[in-house]
Amino acid sequence: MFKVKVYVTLRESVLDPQGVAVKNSLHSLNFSEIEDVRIGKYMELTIEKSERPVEEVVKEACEKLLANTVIEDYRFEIEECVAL
Amino acid sequence: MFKVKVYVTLRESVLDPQGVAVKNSLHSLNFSEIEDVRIGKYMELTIEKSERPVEEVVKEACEKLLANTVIEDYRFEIEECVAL
Amino acid sequence: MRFAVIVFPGSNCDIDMFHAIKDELGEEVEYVWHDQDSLEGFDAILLPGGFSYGDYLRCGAIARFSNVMKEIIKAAEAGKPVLGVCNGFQILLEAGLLPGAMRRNESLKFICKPVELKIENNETMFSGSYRQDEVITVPIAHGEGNYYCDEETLARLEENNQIVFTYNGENPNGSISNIAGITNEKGNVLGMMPHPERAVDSLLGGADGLKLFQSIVRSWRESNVVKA
Amino acid sequence: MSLKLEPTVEHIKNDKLYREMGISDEEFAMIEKVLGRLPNFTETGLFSVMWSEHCSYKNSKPVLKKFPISGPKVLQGPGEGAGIVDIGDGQAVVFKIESHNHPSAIEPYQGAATGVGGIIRDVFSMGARPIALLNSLRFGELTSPRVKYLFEEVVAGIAGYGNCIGIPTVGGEVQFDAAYEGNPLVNAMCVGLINHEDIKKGQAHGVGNTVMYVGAKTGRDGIHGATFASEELTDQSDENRPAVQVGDPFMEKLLLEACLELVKSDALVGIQDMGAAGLTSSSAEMASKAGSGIEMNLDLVPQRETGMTAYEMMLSESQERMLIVVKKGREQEIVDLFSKYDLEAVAVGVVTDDKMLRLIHRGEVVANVPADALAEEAPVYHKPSAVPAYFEEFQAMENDIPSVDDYKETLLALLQQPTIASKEWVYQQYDHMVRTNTVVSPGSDAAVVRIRGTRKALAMTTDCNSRYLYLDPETGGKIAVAEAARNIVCSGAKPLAITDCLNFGNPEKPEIFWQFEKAVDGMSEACRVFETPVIGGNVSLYNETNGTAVYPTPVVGMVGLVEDLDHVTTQTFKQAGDLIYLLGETKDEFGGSELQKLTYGRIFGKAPELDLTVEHKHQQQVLQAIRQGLVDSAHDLAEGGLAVAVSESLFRTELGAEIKLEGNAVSALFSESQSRFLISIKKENKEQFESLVDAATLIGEVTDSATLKISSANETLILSQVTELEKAWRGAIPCLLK
Ligand SMILES: Nc1ncnc2c1ncn2[C@@H]1O[C@H](COP(=O)(O)OP(=O)(O)O)[C@@H](O)[C@H]1O
Ligand SMILES: [Mg+2]
Repeated sequence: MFKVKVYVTLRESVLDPQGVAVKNSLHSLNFSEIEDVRIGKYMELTIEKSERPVEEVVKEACEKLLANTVIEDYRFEIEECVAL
Repeated sequence: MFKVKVYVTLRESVLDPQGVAVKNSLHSLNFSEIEDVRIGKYMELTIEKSERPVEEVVKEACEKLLANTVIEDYRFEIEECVAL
Repeated sequence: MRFAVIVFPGSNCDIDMFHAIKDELGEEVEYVWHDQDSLEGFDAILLPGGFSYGDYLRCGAIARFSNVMKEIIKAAEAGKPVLGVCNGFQILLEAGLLPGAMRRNESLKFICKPVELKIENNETMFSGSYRQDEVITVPIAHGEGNYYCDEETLARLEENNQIVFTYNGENPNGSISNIAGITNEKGNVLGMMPHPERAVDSLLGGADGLKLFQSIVRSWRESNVVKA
Repeated sequence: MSLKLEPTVEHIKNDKLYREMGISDEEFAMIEKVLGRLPNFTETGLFSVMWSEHCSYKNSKPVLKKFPISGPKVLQGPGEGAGIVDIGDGQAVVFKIESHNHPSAIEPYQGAATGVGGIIRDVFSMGARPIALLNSLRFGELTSPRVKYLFEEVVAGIAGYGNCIGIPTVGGEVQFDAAYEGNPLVNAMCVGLINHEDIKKGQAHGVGNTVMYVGAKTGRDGIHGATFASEELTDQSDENRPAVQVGDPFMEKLLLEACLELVKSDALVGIQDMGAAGLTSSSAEMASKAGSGIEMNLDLVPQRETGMTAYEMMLSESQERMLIVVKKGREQEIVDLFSKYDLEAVAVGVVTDDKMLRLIHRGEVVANVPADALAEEAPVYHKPSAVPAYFEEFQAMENDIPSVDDYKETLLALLQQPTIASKEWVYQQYDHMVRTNTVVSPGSDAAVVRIRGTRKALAMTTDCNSRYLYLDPETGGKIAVAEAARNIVCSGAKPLAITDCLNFGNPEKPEIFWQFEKAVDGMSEACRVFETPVIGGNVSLYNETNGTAVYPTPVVGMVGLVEDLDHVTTQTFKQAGDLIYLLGETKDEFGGSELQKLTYGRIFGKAPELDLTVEHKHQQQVLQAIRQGLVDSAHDLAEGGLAVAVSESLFRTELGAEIKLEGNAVSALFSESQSRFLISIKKENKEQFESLVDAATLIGEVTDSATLKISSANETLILSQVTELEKAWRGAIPCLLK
């Protein structure tokens, strides 16, 4: 079984209105140490078994659906779990 | 400088409508290997320097604002970066 | 009776609430900007719908830290009626004045349409002018109205009669037990997803929401007469 | 990184780098002449965006001149952010439509969202409070995953922006046709309300006055053109220059409220939205319109990213920004006003008297260009036009009546055509009620929004049946305006004026340019007859994929005035016993019709005829009958013809109808002849109605049986439970999306 963690983030120069709003709110809550906030998506996929290499499957899923590559970047980590 | 990565996910017991929808569209795109999808938030915080321990700051920010602990769990990783 | 309509950056049903009170209910009403330190002189507090702080992060998450929230909490503790509609409900949840949390609608889509509501408890200060089990029509307009709480909380809500409105027939968003509106234990804080302030004028398709505001006035008059 | 990395003036000229920015050799020579020297890199960029079709209308200007643009009630015609029409009592209505087709094709959610954001800014930059949004959408057939994705995301983007900012989206239209497969159209319209004294213009008057930048910070969003430059500028690659902007409706809500407070201040001299070509167009146009100049220090511009060059700042299309001119010495008031909304307002320049747009960056003058040369004096081209062969072929065809075996099955099939089917799936995602003024919600002919504190209301609609335009652009252009007016009249309003969004293919092709000219001819003529001038609009050309153009699609956005709320009328039948009338003549017209498309899978032949005099007479009679309180429901006959219209009048009621028709059954049921209305009245109004609307034919009666029965002299053509029809109509789009 595989657990895949996918991180989708806005490209660096793309405006992140959520991040800005959260940063401002943190500042008004006196978390002035936190200088910058960027917000993205975090997804956990479970793959029981796959005929194709997992890497290939996930990459394709990211390109096709999970990320919008016009404005977002993605990366992922694959963990193989041994069933108990 | 510190880069903090925060992961906020819905608690296991809470149904994740977005995850379900993404799973269904993956299936209709023939990614039948992907059996389960959970969707959460991924945040990157930048902390230049902090008087309090960074760990403490981030924990408090999560409890107060970044996660709603009624339905969400959070975890985070702190990376110390050396300025070049 | 004097109503306060709280305005957060991004509130957008503030004006609808204001007109419902002033033009249709005929009571006094004022806007109160989120940075105010006092709610003195107001008999009831209304938190309108909209997208406070863009609803970024989570609906209501940022607004709950507004300056005026401290005063709202005080007013709630003092037993004054506090009504949160839509985004106002979400803010009350985030602030912990009401139990539970909101998830995205099951359809993942924003839904704007009139829905049927059933009055589950007509003995609150917000529902006294309705008949028990009466079915009314009030519009909804939200993307995250899928109410959630754990089983214990639900059991407590049911036991204390804190569920005031449920969706009748079709549940539009997937909320637990068809919940559309709940009060706190004391019964003076009500949060609801449907918009009663949009249902106060038959020109716009119905006036079933007006009785909610009339209930507030009635209960306020009664308790003030008793006091006097 | 430093400016030295930009190409030198010689390099730009000798290697013709300007061509990659869309400037032709002749245009570059013109620029050289205007300046009396070679333009530097930044200046070349300014010209390239200002002389683009999008900003200068260089290919469309001569054609647009044909539109009637004035009228006794027009307070502001084309040329400013939006047009303005007087509605009495010191109030006026402000409206405009705009396209966001290409961004929506690349990134449908953000493309559509920022389209909405942009058109809202156009309206509040005039000083008006936006009160309603509409949209007009075109997609390929709802069969491929790609089209479904585009459709779902565009609708979500429109909803996301409009709902968040709190302006109701009250109407629109969606058409599906293979012609839009690769190139969807996303047009957004905004309607606002203003008091005459608050009307503001985008003009930089008063030498010495201060130019201020308000709203969101500038990033490298949407900078296009000179891709080559990016390599030379920095080693960060193209990745840093997203062609699509992300919208921030929350920021715009704050900007909107702040600007509406600002227009009440006498410190404000002029205000303009930073739309396409951002800082460049707003500054150059404000100076040019006022006959003044502007000098700006770009170091003062609020920036979201570090190391931005002058070129990047001037060409950025970051959203949610405005440029304003305020009286000298009053800057602090403005800063204070905006800070209440957590917004920045920064003095970035001054108004000068030398008519130049002068930019300073890091202590150096980086551009010094006549403002008029950028704005008013952009080149104008008269493109050749040619009649396409297909048109002559279609004109030579006889009218063809498709053959129909089973009328009821055909009606069911028509009701399920996505273009006819219920658009509830779309408009339930829009908050169409916020601000509690929406008297008629989406789902009737035109939406109606009341004006609080008065008995008046505004009716609004967007319309364009592009199939007719493809068959015959001139007739189709007339029909687009006529249909919009019919929708307005059916809701109980008098048409006031239109805004238009002209979506066409590549104008350099003579056949496309011909379509463009003819459509505008037809629209202009209709506008003259209905006395609805064109008070603003937008041109979107080059809508093509792989060399195939979309259908000519000049979307008409029309606004009408309801004089008294009692006149508000909807399309649904009201009670059993009411009499049903058909106004207008039915002919054997199926060119471009839904039935033709359904039967043959393609369209051909002549578009339906339109006699503007007859149309106008019908409209006036219907409006008069409504105003006299004689009409219970009114609906215009459009796609699918009479059978569809009657069905639509029954949906959401528990009523039925019995109808008797004469003549050829297929035509009587499904022809798309123009200038027709379906009207129901109370029996007691029969005489008065008939004497007023002399050409109306009594065709049936509303019943309480929830059944639709349509018969001819000797047979029953259609007999169906209304629920069966309604289910088909309501379920079609959700079913296709599954
Ligand atoms: N994209 C849209 N946004 C909002 N409302 C829409 C949209 N498309 C259609 N509608 C609404 O659905 C109803 C039917 O649309 P349509 O079939 O185009 O009507 P008509 O032919 O009378 O113009 C109208 O009220 C229209 O405003
Ligand atoms: Mg129509």
